[in-house]
Amino acid sequence: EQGLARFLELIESDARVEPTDWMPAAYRKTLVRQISQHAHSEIIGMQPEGNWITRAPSLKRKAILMAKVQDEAGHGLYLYSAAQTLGTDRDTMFEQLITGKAKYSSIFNYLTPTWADMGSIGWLVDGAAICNQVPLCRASYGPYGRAMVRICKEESFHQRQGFEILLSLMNGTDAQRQMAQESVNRWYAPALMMFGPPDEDSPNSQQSMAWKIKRFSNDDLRQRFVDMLVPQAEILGVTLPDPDLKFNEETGHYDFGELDWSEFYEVLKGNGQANTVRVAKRRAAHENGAWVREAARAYADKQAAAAEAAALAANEMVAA
Amino acid sequence: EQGLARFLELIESDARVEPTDWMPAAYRKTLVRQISQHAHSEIIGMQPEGNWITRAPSLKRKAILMAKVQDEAGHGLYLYSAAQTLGTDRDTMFEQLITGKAKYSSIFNYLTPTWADMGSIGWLVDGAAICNQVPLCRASYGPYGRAMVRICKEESFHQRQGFEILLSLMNGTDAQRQMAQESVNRWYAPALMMFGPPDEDSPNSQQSMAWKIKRFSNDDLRQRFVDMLVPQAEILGVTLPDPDLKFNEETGHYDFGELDWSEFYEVLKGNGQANTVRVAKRRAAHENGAWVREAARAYADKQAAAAEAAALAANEMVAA
Amino acid sequence: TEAVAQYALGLGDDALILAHRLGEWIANGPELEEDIALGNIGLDILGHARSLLTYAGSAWGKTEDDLAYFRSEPEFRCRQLFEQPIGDFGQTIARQLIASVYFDSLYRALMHSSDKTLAAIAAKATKEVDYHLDHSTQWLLRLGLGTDESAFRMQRGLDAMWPFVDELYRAEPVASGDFGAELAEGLEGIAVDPRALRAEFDAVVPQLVRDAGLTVPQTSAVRGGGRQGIHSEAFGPLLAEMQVLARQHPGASW
Amino acid sequence: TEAVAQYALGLGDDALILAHRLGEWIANGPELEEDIALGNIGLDILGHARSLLTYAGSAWGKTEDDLAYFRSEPEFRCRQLFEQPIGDFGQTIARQLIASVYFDSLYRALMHSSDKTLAAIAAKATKEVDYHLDHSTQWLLRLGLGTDESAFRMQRGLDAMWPFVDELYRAEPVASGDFGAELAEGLEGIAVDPRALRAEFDAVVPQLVRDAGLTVPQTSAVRGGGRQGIHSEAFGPLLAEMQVLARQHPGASW
Repeated sequence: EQGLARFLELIESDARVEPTDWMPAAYRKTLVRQISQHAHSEIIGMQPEGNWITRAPSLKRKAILMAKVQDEAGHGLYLYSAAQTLGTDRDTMFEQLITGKAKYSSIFNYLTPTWADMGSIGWLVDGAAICNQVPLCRASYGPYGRAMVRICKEESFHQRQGFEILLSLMNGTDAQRQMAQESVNRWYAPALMMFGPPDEDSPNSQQSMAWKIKRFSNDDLRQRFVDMLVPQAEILGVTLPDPDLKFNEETGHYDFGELDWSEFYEVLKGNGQANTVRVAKRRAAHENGAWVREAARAYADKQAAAAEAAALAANEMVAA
Repeated sequence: EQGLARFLELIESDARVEPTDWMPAAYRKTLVRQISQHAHSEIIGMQPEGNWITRAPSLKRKAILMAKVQDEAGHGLYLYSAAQTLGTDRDTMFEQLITGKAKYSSIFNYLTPTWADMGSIGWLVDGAAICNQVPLCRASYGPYGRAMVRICKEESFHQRQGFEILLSLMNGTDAQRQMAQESVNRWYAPALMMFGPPDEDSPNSQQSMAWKIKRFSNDDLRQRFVDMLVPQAEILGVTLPDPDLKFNEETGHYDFGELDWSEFYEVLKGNGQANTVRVAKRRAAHENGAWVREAARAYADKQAAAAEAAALAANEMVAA
Repeated sequence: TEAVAQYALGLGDDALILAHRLGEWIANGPELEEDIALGNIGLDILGHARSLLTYAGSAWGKTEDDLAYFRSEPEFRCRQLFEQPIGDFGQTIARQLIASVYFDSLYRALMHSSDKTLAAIAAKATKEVDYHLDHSTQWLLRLGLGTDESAFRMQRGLDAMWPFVDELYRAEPVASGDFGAELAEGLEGIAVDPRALRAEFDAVVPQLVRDAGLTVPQTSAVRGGGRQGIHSEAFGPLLAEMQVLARQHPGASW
Repeated sequence: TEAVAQYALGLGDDALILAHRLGEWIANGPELEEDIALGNIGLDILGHARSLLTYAGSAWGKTEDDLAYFRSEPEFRCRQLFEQPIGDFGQTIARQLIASVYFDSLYRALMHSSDKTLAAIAAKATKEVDYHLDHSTQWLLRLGLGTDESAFRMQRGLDAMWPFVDELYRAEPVASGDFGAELAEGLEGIAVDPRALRAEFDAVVPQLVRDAGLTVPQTSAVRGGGRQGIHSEAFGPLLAEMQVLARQHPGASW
């Protein structure tokens, strides 16, 4: 009971809960689920962009793309570390990912058939991620909040790069402009769905908000995102594919059309463009690398054994 | 002694020596070496052409090229069969190939950087092979001679296809003509060297000719090849890269320039463009396929055991 | 007609891309006999592709090569199963099994097409596909019942290819590009509705898989959309390699 | 000068193609840490490529992208080691070890070039290559001394890459295209003669290989000729993929 009082006090006062603090089992469980899903999303998110590294159309873009995909692997690592402070180890979480038991963001189950998708992912997907994540920097759980600070810094960099890719295309040839518009058409709605179902269909959100893991509702975040997007789309010269999108003088926000939530649930159920393929690819990489990890372990064991033997021998010499 | 007399009589009378006939150990050894080298050459020869199957510039050419490479695998199989009749089994020969102990034709240690090389290999390499092989159809060892009959039929088909590839290129754009000429420049001399070193440097040839395994000397075959080539080059409109090449009214043959035999011996020693790579690639295919072969063996064993058990059970039922 | 040409184009692209993948096995097989077998199967299927693309192109004044080498990724109509990488031998056999069952029922039905050309192409293909089906069935059993490793790999191959089965048996979105639509007008009696073939797959393949001591995969299907020009990630690099030489020499003959 | 530009082009192509191969590991590594490590190494080397190609191109009014995307196969100058497929992790480590030792001695020598630009590029690269060398040395030991399987694979990797070592240490055939020639006129004090670096390789690598419990390969060298535009068979498909998008949009900016 003392623990619970202390926990509620921390939450109340907007202070951080740390790994050594007592916390409710449900709080811990919610966090582990959310952080590991976020980590998995970073790992799986490497694939749709990794798809274009060998075909990037300029060396500068190739370097930026490689660096970005690297960053995602790094984010995955920080987040696994944050989750580990809650008592679930990385191997367990990774196993859940590659056996298809764990969820990750559905957005990465879309394909990237064109180069312009590298722009749309940066601008729309990373953009939505930032709207989601900036409030998470103040998440009540310390290690998570701190990981998010670092991640958000890099994500906003990625969003700018995505914007630049689209801008270059929109300033380019007709074929490039078409490529950009077609890609934005495909990514716009899925990006809006990244904030999750409408508030009335999102029962878990309430508790997360009470615990100050989540700070804003799905619909609030979505609105914030659309408001950010519209002026940027104007700069780019791309059309956002929503005929109902228009500024509402009264609310000061952009109204937008109904989203096709049946699509969202289809992808969530596993019937997206690439669900099975994404997981299978990471699993194949993991399986193909098993001998490497075993070798590293065996070598480390041998080194440790040799060091111990050397220490023993040294002791004996001293004793003799 | 009876065996030797019979053997010499067969050779003398241009009859065939068959597997069950007595034959000198050296005859057997020479044949195994020659036939297995020929088989290996077919197998390794799949690679320089296999290199272009995925990039063949028309579907017709792609089909022809796939069929050709298939034929080469088939030739390898006939020839291994012929060698097996002499008491050396295929696994042993194949093992010698993939461990780099056995030789194969040096010509396949050259690279195929352009599509035109598919033409040059057909026209020049298969052309030289035919000149070499047509006399082998009358080789004194029956299974070898008969294998060669079938092979020669297909090789002459391949040569014509190579000629057609070059002809299309020479009738094409400037870039295509250049590609063809550049390729012929690279393959001409190596093709001439396929007949082996000049007669005075080829001590083993004498014995092979006495045994009627070989029917013509290296230099005779090379001359025959050049005589065949010159008029075909004229039809193609390609220049054969030898300034000394000219018709000799007296001999009725084409004279040609000295070949760079140091190049020949370099490649033979293993220092060609692709020696190590060719063998390594076949070895890798073999190693990667080990599990498949093991599965096939295990399955066949299980099937045989099951059949035996069924037969036993049937017998018992009859007995009961 | 346009609808027939579009229909032939889709079938032709399926065959073209599968044949390309099979060509990647050449000189890489686990034994010489398989270099030959996979090559032969690839050649047969390339033959189907050529007939179908030539027929499709005849409606537009285009050759088989115009269609194979000078279309861009979204203009291709192949279903995604055929684009998947060859993987190991187990994965190749898994795809080949699925593809052969599909082609077998497809071409047997298409033999009765009122379109004479399609019927003739199908009649010829049927005989060849018979052998392909036998080849992959034999290997399914050998690998499934062979060793522990081969069973593991064969299962992994099936798991990898299974998500692409559903797309094969969806309605042909002919011409209109309408996904899941009924057979377009003008194709009654000409085209085969793949939905009608699904029962045969379900009757045959799961039982084969069980006979081989393996498990019928339970993975969900990918969305597909190959007939609408939506392709999987392995397809771009495949196309780059396949078309590179032809595109460097536009208008050339070979 | 032309000679300096040709020299920079050769070095730049080596780095460009190796970086491309390393990029193929992304999202395929045996663990996340290696996805990151191989990616970082690839990024460093891509950085070297960009500096060198930009410098080479400045002599001809060309950008790094003109050089990377709009040359054909025989116009590339990379040595063949860098073109080889990534293979498994053992093969990648084998190449990376050989490459890092080579780059390490090359860039340390090139720091003293009288050409200020080359010296500056080399000075920056040296620090990065230090880390690359450490990475591959550590893995050589881990794999060589780890398990039976890892020792087998590491040895196979070394066997596969060893034939390409010799070419690295042959004279640069600058400008003239003369194979095995002396350093071309105009490059004394500017370029590094790779032949002078061979002793270091021989002093370092065979010992490392033995320390890892492995055998120094005895295979003969391939003839090479990358600097003359002669490339190995893996290079054509690599180039097709690398250039496909850029070539579809000639003149476009990205």
